[in-house]
Amino acid sequence: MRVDLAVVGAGPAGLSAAVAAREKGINVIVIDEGLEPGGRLLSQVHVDPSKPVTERIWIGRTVASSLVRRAEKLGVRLMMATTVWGLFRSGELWSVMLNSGGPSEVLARAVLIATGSAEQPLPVPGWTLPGVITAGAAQVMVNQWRVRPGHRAFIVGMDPLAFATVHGLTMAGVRVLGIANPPPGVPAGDQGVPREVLGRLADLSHLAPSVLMRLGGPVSRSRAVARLACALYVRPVLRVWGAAVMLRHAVVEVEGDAEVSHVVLSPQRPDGTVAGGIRQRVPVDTVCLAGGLAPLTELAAVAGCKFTYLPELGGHVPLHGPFGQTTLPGIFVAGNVTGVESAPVVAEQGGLAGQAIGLLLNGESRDTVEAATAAAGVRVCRARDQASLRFLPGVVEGRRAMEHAWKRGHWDGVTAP
Amino acid sequence: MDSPDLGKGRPDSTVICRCEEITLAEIMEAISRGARTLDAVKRQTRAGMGMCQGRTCHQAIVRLLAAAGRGPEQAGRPSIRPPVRPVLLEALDGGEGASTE
Amino acid sequence: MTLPGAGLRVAVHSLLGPLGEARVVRFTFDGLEYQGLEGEPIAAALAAAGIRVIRHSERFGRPRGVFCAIGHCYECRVTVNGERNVRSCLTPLREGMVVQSQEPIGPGGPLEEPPHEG
Amino acid sequence: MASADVIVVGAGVMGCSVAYYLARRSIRVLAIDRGSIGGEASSACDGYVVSQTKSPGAYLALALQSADMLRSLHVELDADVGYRQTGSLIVMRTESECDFMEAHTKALRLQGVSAALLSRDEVREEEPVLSGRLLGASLCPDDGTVDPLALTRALYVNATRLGARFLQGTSVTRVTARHGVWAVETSGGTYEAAAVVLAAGIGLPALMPGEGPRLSMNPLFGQLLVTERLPKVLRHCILDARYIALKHRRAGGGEDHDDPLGAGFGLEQTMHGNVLIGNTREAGKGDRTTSIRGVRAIARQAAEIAPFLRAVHIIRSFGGLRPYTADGMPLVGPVEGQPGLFLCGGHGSDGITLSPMSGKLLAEMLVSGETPAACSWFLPSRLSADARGSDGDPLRQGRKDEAINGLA
Repeated sequence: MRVDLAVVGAGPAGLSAAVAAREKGINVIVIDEGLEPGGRLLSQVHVDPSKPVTERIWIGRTVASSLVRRAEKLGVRLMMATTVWGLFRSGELWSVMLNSGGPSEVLARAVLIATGSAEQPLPVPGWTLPGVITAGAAQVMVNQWRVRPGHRAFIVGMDPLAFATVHGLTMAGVRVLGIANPPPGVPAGDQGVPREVLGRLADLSHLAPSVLMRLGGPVSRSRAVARLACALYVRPVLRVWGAAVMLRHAVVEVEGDAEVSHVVLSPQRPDGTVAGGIRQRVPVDTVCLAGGLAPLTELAAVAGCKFTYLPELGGHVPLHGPFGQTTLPGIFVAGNVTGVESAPVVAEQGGLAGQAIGLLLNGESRDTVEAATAAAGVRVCRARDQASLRFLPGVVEGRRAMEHAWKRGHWDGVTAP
Repeated sequence: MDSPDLGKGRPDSTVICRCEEITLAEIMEAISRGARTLDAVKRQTRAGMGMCQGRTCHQAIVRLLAAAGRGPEQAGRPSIRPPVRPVLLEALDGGEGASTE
Repeated sequence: MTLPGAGLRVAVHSLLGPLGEARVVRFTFDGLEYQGLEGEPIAAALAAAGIRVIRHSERFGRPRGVFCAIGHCYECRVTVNGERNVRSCLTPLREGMVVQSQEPIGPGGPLEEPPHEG
Repeated sequence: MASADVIVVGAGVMGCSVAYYLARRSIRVLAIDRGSIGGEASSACDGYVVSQTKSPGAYLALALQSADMLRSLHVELDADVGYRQTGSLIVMRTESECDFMEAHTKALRLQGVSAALLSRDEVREEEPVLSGRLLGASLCPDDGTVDPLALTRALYVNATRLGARFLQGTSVTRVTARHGVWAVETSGGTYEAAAVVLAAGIGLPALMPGEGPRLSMNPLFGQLLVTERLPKVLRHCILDARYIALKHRRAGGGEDHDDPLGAGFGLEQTMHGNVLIGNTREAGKGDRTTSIRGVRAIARQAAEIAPFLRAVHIIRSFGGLRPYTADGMPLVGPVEGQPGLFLCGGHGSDGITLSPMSGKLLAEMLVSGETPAACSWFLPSRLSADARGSDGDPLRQGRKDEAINGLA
């Protein structure tokens, strides 16, 4: 099968890109291993009380459905339940290797890698027991599969995904008893350090104004204040959607025989070390680990893209230019694979990349494409400013650093075949 | 609810690589023996050689390497080879429609 | 419609609304018969049936279940109609599917039949 | 000041073996590697310990001795190196392959290799998962397989246990002799020792000091596929007669095959249950990225010879650069005219199999100052002789034949 553009990933970036590219008249296929298009949109539900009433509830599936309808109406081909296992150069084209029962490969003039991100590990002792799932898995189960993972849950790790998970589980009728830090120590990184956590809560305060704003709002203004507040803050009395927010406690172990039966909590000092105090055993049947997200870049790596390390964007990311062009002609990236951000930002990024790819494949000059995508660039920035969820605090600096790295590398000549 | 023998789980025996079941202690031993990259840890321990090919655990190993003084810039990117997901051999063979080369 | 499973389905949801219609199908897991919704991931049907231990690990023989639910971690792999190591979270349930848990294996064990004759 | 008695450059399976056997003789060893332990070819290869692919001669003798060592190495290394005496099967698909293998096994038996030809039915009985279309196979029950990673690691761990030190992530930039002491300049400073062993695989020629013989090393890239863990489905290591016949014909000056990938079929099940499927031999490849052509060529062969593999998941492809010398024979021994300089490398695709015996022989030579008869075919001095153009040397003609055999 031969196409102009093969998009790998049917999430907000991939679908938006497919629509934008197809609007330029080029032939587009979207490939994803999920059973239905939408990617992580299908499991996302957010409530943002700081937004106007009509925008407070954001349901990813609704966004996905409207994107899918537009894509299908335009004649974008969607190939679901299909895994891409490799990406090889094939003369002037790219071979996108598939494992489906159908065609074994798609030949494309351009490929957009929109594979999103992957959850990062939080190796709590006992984390391999059935009943321990990632925060993302919990959201998939209740919002997409519509199956409760259990009856009594505990959340480990405090980040946007963790609080979204508390909300999602609660809405589905799962009792969330609490949310605490991962165990201190290297494997979990600084996610187990209360004063680091407290500093980050500021970014979430709008999601649960009544409690987090009070705590995280003022605290966020300086690290020194955060440290002080953390030292003063002792009693875990905060509750978010009924779950105890245990800022100064860590889940040091998950217990169980064939499956989860308890979490073991230990009090912590502000620097994360486990204080000598009394440990608690809390009976639960579900534990959700929120370890954060990092770009899922495997396909860019096997294709041979150059990478750069930018922790502000989530780690090693493919070096890319303003349209999502990479160091390989014909290979583009968009969405979380370029740095972790929330779905509305990702969708705008995808739209920009798709529009640019469409124009480039139609033979437009780089200058023309730059001018034509200026408005889309503004939309990306606006979406970023208005985002309810910010996963990486330094993302703006990270994007700027990527711009510099791209220019420094003199990759501007690379566009499309 | 409180019990004195809590936390008996030894963190050293915590599994880091879930696929090949490689423990924290095994990874720390490889690092203490001089492994300085994800690939070196993998060869010494098999961490990252299983079904998920390291997707799930590699960030935890990067943190362990970083704590041993190796920055994620040098240690952090595993060598990735196709297939990026397990695939039936018959699909590799290309079947009827194979048109590469 | 009575939903198949052990009471873990989210039939109604104040934000997401009621569950869409789907045909109830039968499948077996390790020889026992269960019901699920056609086209849902096998892992969803297993979870709804209250089954959490999907396999046992190769090295230590420990129980494992669903972990990431989106195809990244391969923890929920099962044998489906004879094919080993199929991700139950990404494989749609069909009527009459034979699903089996995977137990520790190794070349030290008895010589078994090959998984498939091609 | 001397940093050690002996500096070993390269910590792949060969460098680790040399370090281990030297340390066992109470020699103070410092091993230096630009990357990590076994980070290059030693961790990107199969684990065949197979005699019946080789032709009779000194090379086969070395392989047999090394295989003998591998059988019991787990005892002295106190580690499971994955050695399993599985036996090997060389499968035949054409009449000409059968003819070739008939002559070949006859020659092997004269050197004590118990290779026997099996009929089509006997093959199915020995290895039920193989295709019914095979015409036959030759079986050698003494052959087996070893885990390259486990072997390299066990040699390394035991070397350190006996006092050897290893520097990883340290590049050697120059090796020179100064007043009877060898100086090894590295990215992390200069180290001195009475002797130096170069065991740097394809990197070996670049390290040769001074005016000594110019060595050439021709890397051949070998790609492999690895499957998911499977129940025990394979009893033997399986290799392909077409490829072996081809190698021998090519070495004898025959026409080149039309397959630039040099894809030959090989199959083994590791101690962990994964099946390794190999193997290409591609010339002129500079890096280790696998290619779709290579992957497909291997997959196609596999599906033809062992059809059950079609329905098995491949979890990864990988490849390594195998160090081949100009005459196909390894370099094990002292360098003429450079007292204290030794080489241990150029073992082609047989580095894993040959590592215990090569390391042991090298340690013996280094300590005793003598070259055992068993080593004469592998001494680096043969290349100096080439440089001097001693065409009339009867030994040289003999070695040429050996070299041909060595390609197996």
